[in-house]
Amino acid sequence: MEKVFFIIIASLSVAAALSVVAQRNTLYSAFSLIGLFGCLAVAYITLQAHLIAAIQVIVYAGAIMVLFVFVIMLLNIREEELRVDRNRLLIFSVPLGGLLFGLIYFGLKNFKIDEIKGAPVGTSEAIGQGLFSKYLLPFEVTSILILLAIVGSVVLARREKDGDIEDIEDDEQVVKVSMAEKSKVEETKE
Amino acid sequence: MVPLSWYLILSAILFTIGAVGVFLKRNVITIFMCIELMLNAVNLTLVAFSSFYKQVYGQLFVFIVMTVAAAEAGVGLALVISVFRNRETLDVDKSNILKL
Amino acid sequence: MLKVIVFAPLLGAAILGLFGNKMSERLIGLIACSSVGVSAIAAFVAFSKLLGVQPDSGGVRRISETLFTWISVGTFRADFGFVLDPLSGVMILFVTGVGFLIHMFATGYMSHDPGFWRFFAYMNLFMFMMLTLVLGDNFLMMFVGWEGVGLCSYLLIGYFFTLPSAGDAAKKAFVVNRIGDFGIALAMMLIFYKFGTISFIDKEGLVGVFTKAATMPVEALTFSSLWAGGLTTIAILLFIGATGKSAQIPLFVWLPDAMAGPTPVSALIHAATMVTAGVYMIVRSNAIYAKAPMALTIVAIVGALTAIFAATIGLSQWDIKKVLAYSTVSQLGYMFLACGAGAFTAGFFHVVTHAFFKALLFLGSGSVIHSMHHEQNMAHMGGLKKYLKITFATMGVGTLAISGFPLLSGFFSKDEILWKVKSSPILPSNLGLILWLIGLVTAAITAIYMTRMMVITFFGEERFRNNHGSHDGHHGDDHHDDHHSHGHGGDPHESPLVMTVPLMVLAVLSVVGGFVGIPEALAEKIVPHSLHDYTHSFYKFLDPILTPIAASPGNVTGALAQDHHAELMSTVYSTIVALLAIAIGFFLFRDKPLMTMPRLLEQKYYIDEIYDAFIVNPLKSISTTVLWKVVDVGIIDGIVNGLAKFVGFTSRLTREFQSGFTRSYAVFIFVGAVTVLGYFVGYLVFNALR
Amino acid sequence: MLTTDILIEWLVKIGVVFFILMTAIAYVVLLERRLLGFIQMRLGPNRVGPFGLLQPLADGLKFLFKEDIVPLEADKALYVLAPMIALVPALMTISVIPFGDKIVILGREIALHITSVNVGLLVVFALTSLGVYGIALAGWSSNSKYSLMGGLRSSAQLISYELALSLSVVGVIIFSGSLDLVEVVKQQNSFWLGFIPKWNIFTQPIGFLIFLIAAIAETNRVPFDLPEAETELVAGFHTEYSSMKFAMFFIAEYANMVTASSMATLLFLGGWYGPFVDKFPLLGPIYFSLKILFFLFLYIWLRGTLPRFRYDQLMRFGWKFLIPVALANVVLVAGLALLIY
Repeated sequence: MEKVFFIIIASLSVAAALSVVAQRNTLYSAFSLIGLFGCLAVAYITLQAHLIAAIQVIVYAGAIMVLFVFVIMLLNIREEELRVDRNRLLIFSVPLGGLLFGLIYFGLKNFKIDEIKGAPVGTSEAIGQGLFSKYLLPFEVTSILILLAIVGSVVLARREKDGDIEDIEDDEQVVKVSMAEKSKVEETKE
Repeated sequence: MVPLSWYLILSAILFTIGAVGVFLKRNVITIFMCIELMLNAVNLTLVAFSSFYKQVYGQLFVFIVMTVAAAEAGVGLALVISVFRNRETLDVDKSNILKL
Repeated sequence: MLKVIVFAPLLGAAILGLFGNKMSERLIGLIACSSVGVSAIAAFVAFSKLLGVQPDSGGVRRISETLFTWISVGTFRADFGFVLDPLSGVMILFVTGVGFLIHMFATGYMSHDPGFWRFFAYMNLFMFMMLTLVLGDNFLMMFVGWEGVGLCSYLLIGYFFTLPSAGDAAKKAFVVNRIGDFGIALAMMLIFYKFGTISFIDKEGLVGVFTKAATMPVEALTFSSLWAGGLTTIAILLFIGATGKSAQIPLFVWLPDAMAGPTPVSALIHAATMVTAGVYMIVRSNAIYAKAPMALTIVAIVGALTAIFAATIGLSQWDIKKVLAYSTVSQLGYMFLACGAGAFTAGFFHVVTHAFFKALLFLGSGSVIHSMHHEQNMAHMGGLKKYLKITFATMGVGTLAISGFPLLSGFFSKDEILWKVKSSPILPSNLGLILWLIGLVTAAITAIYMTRMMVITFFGEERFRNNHGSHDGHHGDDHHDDHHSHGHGGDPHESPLVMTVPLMVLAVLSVVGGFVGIPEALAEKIVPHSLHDYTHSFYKFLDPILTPIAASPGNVTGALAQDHHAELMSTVYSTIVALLAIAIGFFLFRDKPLMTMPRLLEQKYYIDEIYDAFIVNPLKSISTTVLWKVVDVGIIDGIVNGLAKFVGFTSRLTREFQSGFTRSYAVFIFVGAVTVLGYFVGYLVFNALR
Repeated sequence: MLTTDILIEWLVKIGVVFFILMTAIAYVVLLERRLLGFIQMRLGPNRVGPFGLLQPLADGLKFLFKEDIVPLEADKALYVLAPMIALVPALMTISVIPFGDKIVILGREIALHITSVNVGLLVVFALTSLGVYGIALAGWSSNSKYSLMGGLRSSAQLISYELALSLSVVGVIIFSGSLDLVEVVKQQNSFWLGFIPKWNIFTQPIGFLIFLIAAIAETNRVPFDLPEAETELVAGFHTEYSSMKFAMFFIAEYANMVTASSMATLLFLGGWYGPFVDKFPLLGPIYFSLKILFFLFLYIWLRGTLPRFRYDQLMRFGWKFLIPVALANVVLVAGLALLIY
């Protein structure tokens, strides 16, 4: 029963992953990826990691991918142009991928551990305990990382109007300007 | 009970697909997404090990990986926007001036 | 306390080196002299403290200070530490004392020189290095000082760097010293290999070299022990270092040339302190030498040969400083002779007395040169006693002292050396007697050439009057910008007080300096009984640091050691010889001051020419034809150019990888990851198969 | 183990809840129209059935029979998918919401929620955060300027206000010490001084207000209904939609309102607790419904009275006011919790 369920989830994930790569439309890729994240969340639930599953959906599906979709829509990327790829290196990439998979497979296929008795560990209490005691420093460091990312993206994404520097915190204006630009792009397309 | 190795192999498949995707795709956003895919494959491994070993640390690591992924997405997409503004394209092969 | 002694001159050197060019001469002189003065006072205080220290189990008084552990690698440990024991105590006393007097003298001598501050910065640095050498508590510290004084010597010989001769002399000194230093470095490695430590003294966690050496068996008196890698080898390597620094055969050639430096430098470095470092080191290492009779024999022979060799050259020199330089070489030979005979204390006693009278003589000659407007050729002097009364008197005392005039300091030290050589228990069979004879002859020659120098300079007609116009070609190396030109043609004048006071102090020391070490046999005859406890105090003070030396088997002279009658006879011989030689010298050269000397001697046995022909020129031609044209151009440049070409080639290849295509970079990363993974999986598979 | 009994129980529960929810949504629409009518001094729909009670039925029929238009330039697949993506998460959230304590029916003890998850709160957030895709996709796939604008605004707005929403809940989590909604409610069971219920609204009113505001923004309701601002964007993301597809968005929006209201109830107003619930557990769902009704009324009331924000005002309010206040609230509540425990 569980194995059947797993196989369903796994095939869905693989299909979604293939779709991410195979789709020519970026937005379709993005939605395939969201689907994949959903499948993984389910997989996490089968692994008793409820908190991680919820966070997976909230952070990945709910926040990161929304950002992706937002940018795709903002830049109005309709379709990837089809063009013969002349980069010689890419010939190797698929065999290399196969090789990588082969290696991982051979490395892991016989990986077995003795079953360890004990309660499931994915509770929010356990994770909270871990994050705020033993791994407090990494946790705090990630908060600094996030802060840096915020500052960095604001600096990168904002546009200076003819040399005079606009208020950094007005990032909604950036969005507005970008949208105006996007409609301009659309007009030129038409 | 699903054996651990099944999770690991699922993770391997996903990782490989992500990696190959990075090479095959020309669109920078798709490449980004492929990277996210690889990260998720790794996360799956971590969670699987964590839950089979009954050790919470793998999941803590996943937590941190997610934070990093979020930060990366934020900065990366900001970069994408500014590159797009300057070059009007997302094709990474056209942004190839970084060379001798 | 010891820190102050060592670092006061360094502070002075730092101040002068960094800010000296902005200071007035008066201030520079004040800083330079006071830094050495502080050091000297500290040395006296430390010395008196040392006298109050309770002797340890070996009877040695010792104060040690460890600042920090300098190097600690594996079992190797070198501390940055100082040790004050009777040996280094006596040494710092006269180093700082004489050093202070010479600094004082130099402020007068060097006045109006454009490089005044530089000179004193070097001098102070030298004092620092010399004190590090003396006080260092391990071989590495001593080596630091050893190299440091070499550096300062180089800087000061080449002080008049605009003169090619000064630069050449400096380089010569440096290169020749390197040969010796190589020996020291090897010796240090061998010591560490042999003893597992390089520390002089025992301290917490360390057992000193000498403590260990004292427990080792005496090595055989055969040539094969020289390269057996034992104590004899160490001793010989150390002695090679000493021949370099202390100008012994075959490495003495640099010292006469070193007179190109200013005269105070010659007095301080090349007479009183640095050149005696070799003797100091051998005395310091006496525990090693005590077990290596073969090395001692060689030291004695080399010392004796150097002594007579240099003395004969000294007979024929016309440059007043060269005479003194060869005299120094000769006297150093004496000291090594004493050490080689196992009479380390006697040798060291001669170091002390020699420091007094040789510094005095050099400063006196400096005073003469100063008043003669930097004329060094004695042929252009004469009759100066009328003008330079103080200089004449003090130099006269110095001359008598070095010649062994009875009851002056040189008499006591030299007499002790001669007797100890004759009665040495370790020199093989009749070697002691032969060396004693050589020493006696040397003493005679010494008295002759010193008297000659005095007579030519101070007596007879006043040759400087008629020759003055034409002597430019003979101008000494000690050639300032001619700021003294206003004095040309006038009568020589006595030097200022700042220069004569050190002369007088040193003269007094030269007279009384010997009384601390009157030989036992002599003391019984001439010293009142109530003072007997003090007569031999120098030896009583120093002897505890010596390791007892076993007499060589079958040594006939060993029996003489306790024979006071024989000792007195020896004293009588040397007194007679000295007085006779002084008389010969005086009367011979008073009549014919410009007497031509044998050409062989005047040309210094053609030693420099021989070196040129056999060592320098072959080296040059090898350097030109093989090292330069083949090794450097062909191999080294070929490798370098080839490397460059190779790098260029591979760069052209690898440049292809940097295509600018992001995805190809990703592929490379991926290839790397796959490789690493492949390695691990391969490892797993390999293990599984096995 | 999964037995037939439990399966049947689940199916029954799902069916009942789904039915009630759909009905409730239909009548909330009616309620809104009638109330708006009263607020605007008019009658509202009152012709179909008594007091217009059959109006929802008529509306449903109308939606069903209308022509289903797909714009020519639209991205067909996504255009069809978008309303479903909007609707499904909206309906799914109800599955983890408890609306009463355990009751005994036909000798079986039945918990009044479809399923219990120990991270229920997070599940609700996760599912609501997925709702944005429906709107964004709809905007994009229509291939229309207005729709795209609506979709973009919607995603930006939802991301922005989700932060404040999550932060406002942190206080509640601190107090209850659990992410399980049942636990959260049970923690509010007792009384202070015997008569003041221990609802979170009393301990953290600021958190409640923030939650309310953010929840309104999350559901794209007035005054935060920028994505469908009729006056400037025609109808925002669903400009091009018609018939059942439009109905789906409609239902999704109201389902979201219901969810938000129930969350507010659960988190701040003591869920199903009220007088005599201990003795008559069936009272629980009734109290729960009443409290939800209060919030729904509030929604409609606001719609009838408040003007719409401008877009930049919306963003500024969210980032510069709401989030800092929510952060301060977290600190405050944490301090309070330290004092109390």
